[in-house]
Amino acid sequence: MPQFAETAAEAVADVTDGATVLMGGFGNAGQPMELIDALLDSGANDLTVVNNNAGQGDAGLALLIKERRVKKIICSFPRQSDSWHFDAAFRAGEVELELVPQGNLAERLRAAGAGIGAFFTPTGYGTELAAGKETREIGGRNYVLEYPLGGDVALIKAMYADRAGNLAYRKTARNFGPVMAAAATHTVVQVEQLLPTGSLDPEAIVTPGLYVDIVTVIETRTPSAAESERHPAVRPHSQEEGVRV
Amino acid sequence: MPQFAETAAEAVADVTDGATVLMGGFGNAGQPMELIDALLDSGANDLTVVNNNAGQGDAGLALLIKERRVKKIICSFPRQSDSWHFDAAFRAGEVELELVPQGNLAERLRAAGAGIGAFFTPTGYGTELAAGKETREIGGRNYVLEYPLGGDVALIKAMYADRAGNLAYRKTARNFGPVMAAAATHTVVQVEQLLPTGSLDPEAIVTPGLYVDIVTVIETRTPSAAESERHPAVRPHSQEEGVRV
Amino acid sequence: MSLKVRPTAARLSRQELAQAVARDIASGSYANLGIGQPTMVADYLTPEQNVTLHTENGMLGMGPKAAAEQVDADLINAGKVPVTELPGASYFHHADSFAMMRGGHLDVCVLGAFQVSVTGDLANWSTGEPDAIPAVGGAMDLAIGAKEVFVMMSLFARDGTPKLVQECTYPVTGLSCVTRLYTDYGIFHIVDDAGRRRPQLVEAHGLEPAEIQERLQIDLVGM
Amino acid sequence: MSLKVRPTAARLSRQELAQAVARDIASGSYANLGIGQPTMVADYLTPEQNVTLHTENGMLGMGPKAAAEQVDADLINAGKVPVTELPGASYFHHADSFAMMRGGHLDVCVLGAFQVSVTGDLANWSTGEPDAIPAVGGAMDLAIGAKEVFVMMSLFARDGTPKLVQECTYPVTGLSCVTRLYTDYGIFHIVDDAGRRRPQLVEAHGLEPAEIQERLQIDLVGM
Repeated sequence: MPQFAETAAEAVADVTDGATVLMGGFGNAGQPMELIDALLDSGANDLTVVNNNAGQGDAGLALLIKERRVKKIICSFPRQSDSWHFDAAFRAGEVELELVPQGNLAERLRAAGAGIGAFFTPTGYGTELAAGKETREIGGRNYVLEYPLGGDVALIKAMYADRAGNLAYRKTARNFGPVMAAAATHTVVQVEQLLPTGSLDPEAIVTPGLYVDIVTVIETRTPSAAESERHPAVRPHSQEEGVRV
Repeated sequence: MPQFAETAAEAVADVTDGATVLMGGFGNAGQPMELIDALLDSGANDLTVVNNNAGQGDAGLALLIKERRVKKIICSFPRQSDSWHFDAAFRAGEVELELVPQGNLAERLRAAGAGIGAFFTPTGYGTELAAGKETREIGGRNYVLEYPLGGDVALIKAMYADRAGNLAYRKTARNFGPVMAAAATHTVVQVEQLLPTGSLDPEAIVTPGLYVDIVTVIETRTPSAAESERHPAVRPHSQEEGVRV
Repeated sequence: MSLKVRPTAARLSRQELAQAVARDIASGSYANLGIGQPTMVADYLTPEQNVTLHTENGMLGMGPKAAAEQVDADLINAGKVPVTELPGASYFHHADSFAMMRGGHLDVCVLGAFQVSVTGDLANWSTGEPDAIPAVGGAMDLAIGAKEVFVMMSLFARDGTPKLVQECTYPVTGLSCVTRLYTDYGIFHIVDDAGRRRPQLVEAHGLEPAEIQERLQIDLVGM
Repeated sequence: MSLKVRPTAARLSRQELAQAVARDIASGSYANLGIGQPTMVADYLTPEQNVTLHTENGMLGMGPKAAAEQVDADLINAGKVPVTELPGASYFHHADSFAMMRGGHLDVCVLGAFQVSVTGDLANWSTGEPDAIPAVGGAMDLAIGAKEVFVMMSLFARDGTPKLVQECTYPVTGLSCVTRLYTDYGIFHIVDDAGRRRPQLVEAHGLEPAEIQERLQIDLVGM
């Protein structure tokens, strides 16, 4: 059963120095910006961060890197037009990079959540990113052995949670949320709206509550945008009763 | 893009002798009974069947086995109080059995659909069902290497399809449907109702249409039961326009 | 560590055993109750415990068995019995359901057994008879698929031979997986004893601890 | 097999190249258009082709780029550009999205490239410069993740060196994965030629086939 935090600061208070932190989001979609900001404020240090990118602009993960709080980043696409804080830290040798093809990143997270010990993937075979890795030919195709990628903590963003911790996402903001929630020992979620248990339809829940440890409500959309929309996971009439923590 | 078959017979007409057929369902929930009956009528022979069980009573898969049309069955739980046709065929040495723990069965199907070459699973380690299989200790835990299980054809059942082949299921009838749809070269689905494209909500679709090759409509629920129910995947008012093939 | 275990007067009935298991499931747990005797545990869980039940055929938040007028062919448990849905439930497919178990996300799984070994090996899927038709279902996944694996069984077979044994003679379902064993004559925790897993008797019913140890012919921790 | 390829007068513009690729995507296909030049292909797909677009960040049925008033921060493509949703669309998470690719369920994937080898090796993720910050994204997954992999690129680099090469000198993205190569001067299919993959020129633009072969310094099938 999840706990409910009043603030983002409270939600990330248990992240310790040295933790491996899985951060959801692809671009800004699904990025738990307020939780990452709270992590910055928390002072947690020596972090290993797993994200698709390595921070953009002067916000969120980019600031964690700027402050040299990230010792290692595991991602698929660090280089962006506005990834200057990562670029500087990397060139200075002050952050370690593990570059992983995006689909292998997603599958390694999935394996961690699903209790798979390792898996053979065709992605990356014969490339620099598979250098030194175990390979095998199976059924005439070549594969690379990849290992699970779990985290101590996941920081993710969803659209709705109910009191049982069940989550529903919105459009392409779903991205890494469901696999990271399952891959982390401790999953912290920021949601736009918290609803009573029973408000989310069991057929349309994407992340069941057993993967969720802490929920905090942070409205980032205008209330009218959130409320005018019919999301299939929300049962009719349950939204008016939406509670705020 | 899926094709639409007028009848179950037409839907399974392409199943050839010697095919590996993935059959959805757990107990009667999600079992594509009418497609299996049509397969019986089709005369297809020397089949390898993947299902959770090995037929029950005097219907569906049990009759295929009774008629000795199944040369091999890959399943987790063949022995049931009413699996007499399998029991007889097995004791007579007329059907081969590959017994797979249920979670390994699901994961092997998933691996086939996801392009994974093989995976290490803890399930079954140290047991008779892992005898002769490759094992490995990873991170202090023991695992067995298991291979993907794909099919030439999947026969599954869903609640709704739209014209783009997107599927939504109902309650625990979802079970093996989504993984089998992805694991087969050719996926045949029987649905209760076919709706215009756009009627199923993109957030609540479980099997995207690219996994579906043939759809046929077979009503097995009373229309009132199907229509009185609000399923979150069906957008409001789209059901009245429901088309029948 | 030595524990003074005082026996109750009589061995536990099947109902009392289910009650004892239910009592030991921590509040707020996610649990899977296996087919057969473990299913009875649900009857003794209190609403205050707020336990969420998983069924491996694709559901969390399973409710009680369906009454006649509630029966829905699309809503069954792993034993293929019609059940109900509680608020907060969710549905998912088989691969996701077993990923949830294999990934260690369930707090506890309760299973029946033919035999349990002193190190927590479990034998519950096959009696190994040569002419029997084998069937395993989800037994091997359940055995390794929870943070805690509780087993319920009678401590002795009908012929009086112990079912808590030095080494399983029936085909095993999983190795070193059982964490607690609930039996009519006593409750055992399989604990780490100087680097080796061994059973500790924590409750005795109808027999003195010394009698239990003598009849079992195995070493119990602290005795 | 020998093909008479008659060249057109001028090499193809970027628009004409996108049009040629669009024309060759079979009706009813599921396709992924990579970031950059391949994105332009969408502009030339006709409604009659009924092509469904996949974006690896979790969507099938992606529509055109969002107009200003349609922009939704939660609805973007793999290039992080706001897009729209078409009827019949569906959303899924990253592991499901890449499973869809890796599992070979997409009919075609269109990618840009630095180099393609005669056997269809693809180099498009890194120039191998020692001080460059590496980034791969979904390139390696896309390279191996469709039944057909179409590559769009100029046939020659700015300095005139061929980009269809005997062996890639840039770091590879995937081996033997390219099935067709669309360039300004010609379109090539990588075909099986007596057990060995080799390019076959199927269209020439602005250069005679013999000139193309000479400038490339590689063997083309049937020439």
